[in-house]
Amino acid sequence: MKMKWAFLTIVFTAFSILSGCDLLVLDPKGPQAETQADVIKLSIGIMSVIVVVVFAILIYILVKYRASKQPDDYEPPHIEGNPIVETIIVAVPILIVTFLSIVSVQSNYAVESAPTGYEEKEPLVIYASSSNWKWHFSYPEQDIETVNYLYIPTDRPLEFRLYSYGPITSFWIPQLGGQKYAMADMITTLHLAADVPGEYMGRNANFSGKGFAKNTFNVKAVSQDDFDEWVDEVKETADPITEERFDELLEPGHLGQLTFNGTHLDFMPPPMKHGSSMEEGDHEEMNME
Amino acid sequence: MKELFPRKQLLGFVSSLILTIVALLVYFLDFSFTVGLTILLITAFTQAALQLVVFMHAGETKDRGAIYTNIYYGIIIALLTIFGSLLALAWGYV
Amino acid sequence: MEFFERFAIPHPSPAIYASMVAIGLTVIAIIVGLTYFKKWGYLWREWITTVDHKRIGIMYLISALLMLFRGGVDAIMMRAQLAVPENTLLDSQHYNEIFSTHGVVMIIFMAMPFIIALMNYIVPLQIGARDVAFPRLNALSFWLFFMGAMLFNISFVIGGSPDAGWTSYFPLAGNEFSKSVGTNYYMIAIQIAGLGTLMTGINFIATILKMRAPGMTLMKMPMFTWSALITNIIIVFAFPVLTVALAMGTMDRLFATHFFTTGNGGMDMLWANLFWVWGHPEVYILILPAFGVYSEVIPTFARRNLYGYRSMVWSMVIICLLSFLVWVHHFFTMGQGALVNSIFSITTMAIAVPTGIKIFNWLFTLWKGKIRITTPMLYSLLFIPIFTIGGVTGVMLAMSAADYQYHNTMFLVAHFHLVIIPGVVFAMLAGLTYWWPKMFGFMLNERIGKWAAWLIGIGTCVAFFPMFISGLDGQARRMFTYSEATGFGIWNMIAFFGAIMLAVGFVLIVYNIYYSTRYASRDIPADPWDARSLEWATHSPVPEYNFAITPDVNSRDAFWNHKKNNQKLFKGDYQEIHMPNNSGVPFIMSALFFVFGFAMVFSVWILAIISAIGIFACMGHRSLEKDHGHHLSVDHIKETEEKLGGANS
Amino acid sequence: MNNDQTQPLEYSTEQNNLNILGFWIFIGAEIMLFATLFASYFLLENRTGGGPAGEEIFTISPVMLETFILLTSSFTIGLGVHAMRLGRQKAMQVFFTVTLLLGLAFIGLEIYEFTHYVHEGAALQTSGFTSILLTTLGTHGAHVTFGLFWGLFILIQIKKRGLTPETTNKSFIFSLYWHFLDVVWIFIFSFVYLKGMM
Repeated sequence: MKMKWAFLTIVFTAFSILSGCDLLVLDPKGPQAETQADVIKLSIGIMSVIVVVVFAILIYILVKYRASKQPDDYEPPHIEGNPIVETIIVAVPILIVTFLSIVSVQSNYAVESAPTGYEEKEPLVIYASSSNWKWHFSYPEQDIETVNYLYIPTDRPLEFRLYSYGPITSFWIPQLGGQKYAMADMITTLHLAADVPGEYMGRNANFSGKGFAKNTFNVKAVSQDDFDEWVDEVKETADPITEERFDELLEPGHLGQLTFNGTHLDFMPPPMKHGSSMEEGDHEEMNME
Repeated sequence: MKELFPRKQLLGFVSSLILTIVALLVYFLDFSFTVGLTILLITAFTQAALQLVVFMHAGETKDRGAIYTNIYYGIIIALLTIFGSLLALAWGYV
Repeated sequence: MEFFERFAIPHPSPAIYASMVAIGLTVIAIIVGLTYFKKWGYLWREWITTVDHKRIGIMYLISALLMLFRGGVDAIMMRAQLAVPENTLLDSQHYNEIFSTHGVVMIIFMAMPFIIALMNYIVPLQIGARDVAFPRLNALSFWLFFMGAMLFNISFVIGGSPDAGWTSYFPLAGNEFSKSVGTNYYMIAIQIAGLGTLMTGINFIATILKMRAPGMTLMKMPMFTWSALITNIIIVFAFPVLTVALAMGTMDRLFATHFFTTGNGGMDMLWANLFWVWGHPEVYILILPAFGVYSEVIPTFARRNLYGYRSMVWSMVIICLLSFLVWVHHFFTMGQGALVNSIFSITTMAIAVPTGIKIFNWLFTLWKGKIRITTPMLYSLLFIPIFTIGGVTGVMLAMSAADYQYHNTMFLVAHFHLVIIPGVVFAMLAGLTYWWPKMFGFMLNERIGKWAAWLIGIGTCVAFFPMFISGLDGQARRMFTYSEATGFGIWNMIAFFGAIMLAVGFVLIVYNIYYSTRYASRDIPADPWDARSLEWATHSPVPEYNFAITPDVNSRDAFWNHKKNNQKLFKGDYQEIHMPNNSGVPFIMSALFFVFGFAMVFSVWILAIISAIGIFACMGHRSLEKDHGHHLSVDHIKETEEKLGGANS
Repeated sequence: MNNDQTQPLEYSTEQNNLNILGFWIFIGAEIMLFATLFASYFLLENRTGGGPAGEEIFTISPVMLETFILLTSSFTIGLGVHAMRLGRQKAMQVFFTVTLLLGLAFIGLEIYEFTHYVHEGAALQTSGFTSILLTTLGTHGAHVTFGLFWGLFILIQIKKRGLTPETTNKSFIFSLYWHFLDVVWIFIFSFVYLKGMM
């Protein structure tokens, strides 16, 4: 009986997760996040079955074999095990795990490559770098740079190149897709895309010190036309970014949203794709400047 | 049982010298990286096994099962750690 | 002046000053009390110099319970801070220190000593041994652990606590971003405690492999001993990795090397890699003994033998190997590409199979049983459902693509708490209650015990289920605050209530210990639960030599068969028993380690060198010392046995 | 191979057997310790930052010499244990002394090598590569140094107490330690030096 209570709690929780589709991760706005949400929902489903089976067996046994329900002289039998039963409890988990492994491998390759439905389109490359406790977004194609906010076009794949001026951070826009680390000595790549216009929450998910809680940024997805319009506006109105200005920006602290003409990539090149001795040289130069 | 002349030790010593000299060829001769590394792997692991059996008497008591299991397990985990780390931090990147 | 500034707390607050005063007063009270009651000699002779595995076990137990409350207070403060949006109870720095120490204290200084406490007390008894293989080393293990724990704990009043998370990722934990000595404490205190743990590992493998009672083959060992064996194997092969990682981290911080720095060729992810090469096996170090406890408790109270003994053993052996093959799942999001992630995703999920086997075996052990729901059994029955949920969410996390969304969120926090709390904490409380009469000769009150169990069981669900939801809604872990607009408020408030339930449950346990010490009957049989394994075949509390006559074992449930089927357990007569001598060296050496560690934390090199010489002097002393132990005479044993209620045949 | 009658002295008591098995388990832990160092070494090998690379600072002659010295010391301690099992205390003491002297020579050479590296601009603080190189070599060197003191203490005991179950047990365990350090050196020699100079 007491188990039933716990059981109900769990069913309730599982139910509320499944039905609570306003949860950011389960409310995807891009193909990558959608893949991930599908995987999550599928695994919740399969896992719920396992949980229900275990609970059912447990409750059944507890109800049936309580000492108070047995005759006083009942002496439980000695049972070593049963090959058939043991085969089943090995085989069924192996089947489930095999199935989930296949799903896992497939979905991992999916989120690591260009977003589905966007394979043909030229990706928009954005360098996203973090410093304590800000995000800098450089658009080399448009030659502009923003701080703590992102403007992105819908219907175009996005290729984020991530690195950090400090502790390891993790670039995460839950509604567009899962996170990836940004590190000081190498660039990591994250493929995303936004299907629908809207405002999304983005943040650093990896603990990075005092200002971590507020290390967030705003993501605005707009149509290609609106995006171009915004770029033009920035080109006209924003101040150019200089080395001195950028050094100031790197100082630890929080900043509001800022917009610049030009990118810091020109005078402070990012680390190479994966740090090794040859590339280390570039990194040194970067530090020296 | 108790032989006065340490035949086993002497043989072990001579073989380890030979193996070291073979390993040194990698430095003095011009092998490709793969060939060189293969030679080094073979000589190093043979020498380690030699020390284990000849000098360390790993198999001489009834605890040999435990001792060998322990060492093999250690070597397996060690190799997994080394290659796993290389895979995760160096080779895995495309 | 600059030298002394390092000792100051980086962010003084009234709460910390209050704790300083409280610590000071407690220390004075203890010293005055010991002097007043003239207990210094007793303390030194009976406890500090002891090499008896049972006393060492009890000292581990006390340390673990103390640390449970230290870590628990941290947890309550965290949940209180997050209960409402934009809370100002704690500032960011303080919150960071609290969650960092919460993790370290709970894993290294609470869970580890708790399992080692039970192993120390129970394993030699279960295999019918006089003591562990190296009693002196065992004492050294304990004191090293204890000194490590103390060194870690003074950090919050002298110099500041570590604040880079319990994982202490570089470069955040490096000199550049963590300027206080906090991370030095982390590196050195864990190092000292870790050395002790490694020695425990060696000690127990040798004990279990070589000191079993005649007739007890490996496949006749009680399951808790099996779990201890596997655990200690994992300890021996995992802890050296931590030793190296911590040494490298220490060198980076103290000697400006470039292992994990961002410049000059350092590799920050190498720390994460090494940390988790140790860290994931560590999870199994914690959970396997817990499985062992359940495998003792469930058969006892189902009045049945353990179902599928062989598969239980094999699943642990498989876990022992697999646990070293999965560590990369802690950083799927590092960008290493789909191939690596796929490999480690599959190995991770594979662990679910042996774990699942164990769950089903416990269920089938209950089947056709005669189930008595006592406090230890209640914990076990609460464990199965809650752990199943924690476990299946683990499989979900193992799916690398989905992990990109779970990583670093409250979802992850919920998962591992729902694994570790039922898996480790419930098991330890079950084991504590179950073996309490063996340790102290009286039983804990069942009524209060069950209340506590229910509160802790339900509290765990209430505290951690909401985190699944807030995690999927984008709440990252380790945030010291959040805005109201995020909508996380309600979930964190519920979690706070759960945390309070847990706290009340733990306070009830302390009350239970107090209450039962005062009122419980001392007149209980040696085998109050009608249990199955050898530890119940000797008196409670256990005489120093454990068994007057070494038992003869010829089946898995030797004691049960002895009781029910009249199989003879003790054959022959009393004989002289060889016992190890007490020694003060382990304590002195560990105290020197404490001084050494403290000197290293603050870079006081002269003191560090002097204490290091002292440590080596202790080793030299040990090497040259002649210590053959002493013998207990037959008369002495006879006398003791009669006093304890007659020899059991 | 051995039954109870022919059991050498170092195996003669229950505690002795425990000690030897315990030490083997400890060697298992040491394998992991050095494996971790090797894993880190291979990862940091090419991360030279602004400092020199391996092939720039390694020289073959001291390394070769160190290798042969250590191999010989492993042989002599093997002879020492052999002599011990024959009950020849004098011979055993001589072999152990030779072993320790060879160890001392090894440490001397290694110190020379380290100063050479520092002169070449490869100090502990230079780069990721030099940090891990000197730490790996240093860990092995520290083990050898510790072994020197340990061996010395054992020699003192043998001299004072003769070949007893305790002293032979300690000597045998010490020989295991010494052989193990030789094995580690073989791997350092092959995969740090030779691979680096290949």
